[in-house]
Amino acid sequence: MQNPFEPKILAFLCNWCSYAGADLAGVSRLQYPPNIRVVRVMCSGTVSPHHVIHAFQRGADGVLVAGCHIGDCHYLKGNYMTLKRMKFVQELIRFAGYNPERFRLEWISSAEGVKFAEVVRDFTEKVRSLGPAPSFEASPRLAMGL
Amino acid sequence: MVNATRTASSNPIGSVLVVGGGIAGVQAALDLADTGYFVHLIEKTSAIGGAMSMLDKTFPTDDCAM
Amino acid sequence: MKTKVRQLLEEGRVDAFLAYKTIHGVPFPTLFTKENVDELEEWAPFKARYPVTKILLAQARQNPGKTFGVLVRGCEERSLYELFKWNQLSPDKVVVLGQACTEDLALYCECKKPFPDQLDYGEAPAPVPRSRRLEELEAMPETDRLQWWLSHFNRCIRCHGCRDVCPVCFCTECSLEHKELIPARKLPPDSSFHLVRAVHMAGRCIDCGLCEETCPAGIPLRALYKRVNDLVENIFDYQTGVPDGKSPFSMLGDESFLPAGPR
Amino acid sequence: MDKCIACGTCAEKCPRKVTDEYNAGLGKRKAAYVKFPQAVPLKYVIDKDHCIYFEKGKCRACEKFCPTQAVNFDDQDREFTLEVGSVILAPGFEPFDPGVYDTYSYSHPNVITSMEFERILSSSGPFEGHLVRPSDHQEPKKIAWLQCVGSRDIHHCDNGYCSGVCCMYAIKEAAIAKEHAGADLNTAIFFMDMRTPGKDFDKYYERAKAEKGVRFIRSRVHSIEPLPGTDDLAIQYVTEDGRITEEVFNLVVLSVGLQISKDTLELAEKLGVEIGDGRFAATSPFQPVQTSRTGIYVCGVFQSPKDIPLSVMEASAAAAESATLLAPARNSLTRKPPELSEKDVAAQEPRVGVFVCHCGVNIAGVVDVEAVADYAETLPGVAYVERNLFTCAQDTQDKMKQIIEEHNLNRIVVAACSPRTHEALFQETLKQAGLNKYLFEMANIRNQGSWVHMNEPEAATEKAKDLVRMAVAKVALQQPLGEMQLGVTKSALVVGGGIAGMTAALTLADQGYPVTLVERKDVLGGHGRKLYSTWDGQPVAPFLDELIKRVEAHPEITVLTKARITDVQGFVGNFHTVLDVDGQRREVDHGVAVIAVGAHSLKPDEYGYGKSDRIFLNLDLDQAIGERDERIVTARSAVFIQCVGSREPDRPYCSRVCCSHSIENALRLKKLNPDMDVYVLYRDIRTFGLRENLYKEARARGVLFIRFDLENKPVVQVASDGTLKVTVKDHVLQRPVVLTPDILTLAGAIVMRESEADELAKMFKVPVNAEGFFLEAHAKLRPVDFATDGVFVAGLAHYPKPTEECIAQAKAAASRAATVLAKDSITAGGVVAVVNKDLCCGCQGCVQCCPFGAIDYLEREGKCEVNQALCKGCGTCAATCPSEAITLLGFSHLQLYAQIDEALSA
Repeated sequence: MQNPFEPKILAFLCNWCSYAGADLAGVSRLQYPPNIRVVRVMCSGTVSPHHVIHAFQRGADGVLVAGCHIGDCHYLKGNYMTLKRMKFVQELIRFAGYNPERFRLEWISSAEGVKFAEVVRDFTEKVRSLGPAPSFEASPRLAMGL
Repeated sequence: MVNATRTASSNPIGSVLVVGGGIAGVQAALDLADTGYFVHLIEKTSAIGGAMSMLDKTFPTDDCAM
Repeated sequence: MKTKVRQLLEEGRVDAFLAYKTIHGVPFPTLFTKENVDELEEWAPFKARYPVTKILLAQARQNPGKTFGVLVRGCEERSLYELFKWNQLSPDKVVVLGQACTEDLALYCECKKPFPDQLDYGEAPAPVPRSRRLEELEAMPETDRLQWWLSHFNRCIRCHGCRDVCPVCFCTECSLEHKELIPARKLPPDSSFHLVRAVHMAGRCIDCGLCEETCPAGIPLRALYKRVNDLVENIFDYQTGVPDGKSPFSMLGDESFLPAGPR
Repeated sequence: MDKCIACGTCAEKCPRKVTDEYNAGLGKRKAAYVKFPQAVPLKYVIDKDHCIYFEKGKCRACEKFCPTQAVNFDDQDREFTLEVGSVILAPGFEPFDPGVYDTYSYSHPNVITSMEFERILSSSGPFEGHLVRPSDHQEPKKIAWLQCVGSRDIHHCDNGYCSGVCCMYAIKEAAIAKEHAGADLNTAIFFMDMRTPGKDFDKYYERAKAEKGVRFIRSRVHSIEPLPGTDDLAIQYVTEDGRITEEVFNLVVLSVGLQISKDTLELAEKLGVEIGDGRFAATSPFQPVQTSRTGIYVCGVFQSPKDIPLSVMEASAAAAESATLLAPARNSLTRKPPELSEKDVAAQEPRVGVFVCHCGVNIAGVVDVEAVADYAETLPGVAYVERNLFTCAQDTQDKMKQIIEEHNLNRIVVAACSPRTHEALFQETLKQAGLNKYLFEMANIRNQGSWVHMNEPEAATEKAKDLVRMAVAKVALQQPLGEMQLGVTKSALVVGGGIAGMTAALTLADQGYPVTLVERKDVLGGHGRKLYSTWDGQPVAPFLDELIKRVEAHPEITVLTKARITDVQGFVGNFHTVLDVDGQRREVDHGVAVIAVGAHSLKPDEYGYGKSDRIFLNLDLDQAIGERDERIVTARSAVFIQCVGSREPDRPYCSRVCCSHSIENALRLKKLNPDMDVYVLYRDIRTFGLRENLYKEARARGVLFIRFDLENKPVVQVASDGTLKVTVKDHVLQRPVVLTPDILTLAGAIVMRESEADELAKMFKVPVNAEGFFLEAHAKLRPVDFATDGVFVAGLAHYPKPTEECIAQAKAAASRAATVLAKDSITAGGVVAVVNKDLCCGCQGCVQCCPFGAIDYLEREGKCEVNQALCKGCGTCAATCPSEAITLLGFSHLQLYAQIDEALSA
């Protein structure tokens, strides 16, 4: 029997809010799917479109970026940049032919353990329903039209 | 008139007792510790944070109180 | 117009003027100074598509004190605005003369503004507000679009021509050559090559189309960057290639009142 | 307490449920508990009053299950004796208990206090942020807020004062409730006066009204009646035009006021601290944090009712008072950490040590720790793997240190809990072992592993392996990060010679720091020169004279009048400012700067201002009354018009001081001539805090108050013979009232002249808001700091405010500034951004993106540079730079790519 599809989800979490929210989900023993791999960044503003594109190129089925709510940024306005960049990169991957629902931007505070678990559950199920991400891998065969 | 009540001793004790671990007590303690005084911060409950830690959001920016 | 150039040079308002010279019937971008200004007479307009502002940038970097004149089309003028905004060129070191594009070229480029603000030469043709190419692409189902792009990206021979010709690619080092981001010695390169470049075009691309014309593999890059520009305009209400404003990606929040630039 | 690892097993096993006071009584906790998940210190405690063992002598379940033997039932209360130089009282408040209102049905489950409602809204609250009402856990469709419960009330309680915060929190709660429940939610706030007299407060109020559709009903509600057969509540009220109306609500929130608890009053008595009006600590506007007893200071609500930013300001002000008092003893009792040497491992190949933690059964109960450890041994660069029962235990730290030295490890990974709680502990161990503390990474296999995948041990183990692999890959690319020490010029520049500026200067100078005080005009004093008295009637002039005298005589203060700043260079600890002093160039080096440039009074262009010498501004009236001006002495009637230029569409803020000022002057006129007819035309009377006494007294003395709307502003006519006619629509009578006063006073707005503020803001790299007031770093928590380190704000330049708040803020600014000046050096570096200048093309995309103004463009080189003293390490610039020429140390692009690659490689 074939193994059911388990999506690989990469999450960039800001240290002050969303990573703390993820920790709180743990303290509260909230259960969520184990498909997510977390990269801790100091501010969601550290996440560049390069990182998101790179993650998809390397085979992520979904990418989550989570930061403090607008106005709550530990660095005052870092997440304004996140909002701008991520909104743009989502539209860009849509135009490139990627389902934009494979990307998600969320604001999760340090008190929102419940929200974190919900977001992970919901996003994992969403990505699972979309199936494996199409390969971004270039192949010369395609180029030659074979 | 100004500082009329201040009768500074020439060799005072370089420590301060801060009563209350709410937002005001914590700020006073931090400022003093950062300016070279030893601080005793006392709080009657088991954690600092006071009333502000019970708030959901704060006015007028809707910032998360936590 | 040739008279104007001559005047600028003779009055010393510019140290050199960048325009075209016809050699064996082919126009070449050339720097005219007082000495060779007569050769300008041999040039006929509208024939050439060169990254003149990129050449201007290189000249300006080599000769920091000098003032240059340049003859620009609409897109080239837009690239100047961007180079000013991105602090690569100083507006007081550049004197602009402008020419309008032909209607044919405007249609071919699907150009939203086929003439410069500084219009000294030619009649401004009608702008082409919508891109049919882009509309067709947008109408395509997502999965087909991915395959369509991959089939094009897969022809990439990684010559970097798109970047090298681009008048607004001014970085000292290009992250397309960072092997951690785009693995080296891989042909065709990862698709992320093109997407990362598209990210860099956001708030910069002035839709001159030289990238696509240069690409030996015929990758429809212009469509990609046209879309990127539309996105920036739709999401942030920012128009690339106008004299005012700043790319939304180089400003913090909307309510930031922090002072700009050098002090 | 040292042994507790906050795993929560004790709470899980504790059989006793107790009402949770943190959730305002709406939820349950155990008798073994932590106050809230983010508690500091993060330690569980046993509630002695509810513990079964303490009640019945047996149970001890927590002790049995505690994996670290941290439970100690023998702990006793102990008494400590502390010798201190001063005391700061910050005991806070207790929310008013609305049980005494016998008509408000507070015993009904759906009549709750605002504090309870805060917990309902909170995602960490009893309903996890789901907006439901207590009785049936259904989503309410209609919620009412009742203002002034336990405030402005001497009938049900003895709280005559305004609590000063309830209007704001009620609007906030209604707005947030709508966000939670959607636009369908019907919210109504029943109020007397809407008091939102703070920075950006009115804007929020207007937004709540116009955009969010919160209903504001001006009516004092008499009673709340449970509706039989339902869980709903009926509220009867009188509308503004006098009709009696009834509405049914699903939930009613009582906006309870703040009051001083019995415990606090007892404490004050023990300390010999005098209690004043409203049972708040007695203070004077000129010494707002000084209690009646020398060396004891007060801040926060115990001083008087107030909101968070002012509490924080007073806290810093109290710290400044203590610091001034104890200045000779500075640094005498503080402890310095010992200097540790560091091995140079920068050039070495990575030798990674991985410590995998069992955390008792917290991790090992789910994750196959052995398998993870075995796997770690196979990873490139890993030189040593250790398994620990409790990696954070003290003896393990000693062992870790030994292992690092023995095996010559130069990078460390701990796979355990969260770096947010434990990184600092392990970094300390690295330092002890001679390693740079940044050569460290954690894999969070507990909070984000075993605890959240308890039923999927295999997947949790696989995830743990991935997390370890990611951490190892990241740490292998980590270089030691240097922290450098930058010198501090131990002196201050204070800009502005008004009350705020002079107070800030004195507070710093009294602590021994040299101050340069810069004033634009030729005299000191600023706005204070025009003020007659404080709101409680204390004359300002003698205070101001004394203040000026002290400033001018102070050996540490250099006063520069007719001085203007022309250029500012440098950064925290190291500013260099160029001044134009009466035509002469002068340069000053300073470590910090306080901006206290004040504001201006608006010259109104309405209500006939300037057309008659009988139309005054409050400041002019102050002077006229003081001089027993003929116009005043002979006047038989007087009118005040409020909100002149304030709370208007193009100036959407309240000037905060005008209500009190007008009423103060109205009372003064009444004292001068008790028969004078005095009218105050107002929109909301905003006598916040103890100022409510003024309002009460004014009404008692027969001052008449007539309310008007922005849509129906009073009309002033100046006849050719100079007589004044004021027409205003009376809300109660519902018809126009015509007044013919002998004198008319306009309560004009306090405004910033934008060009002035802008220029200074640019030079100091600090922001201003839309109205030209300087914008502090954080509206609540950093009210005197700027995002740019080393620059502080005080007084009217921040926002209109009365004298005592200016003084408190000035002392606070001095306190914050002293935190810089007290240091011999500023530590810079660590996790900061650096520009690789070889790659930088000088496009300056990063400069504008930096929230802290930490990036400079170097004109000569054509490159950008990060000032490490200002950089806070957010990395926004690194993500902006298209060339990736900027690296956030510790989170470099290379490290992030490595983590991404490893996360997806399995």
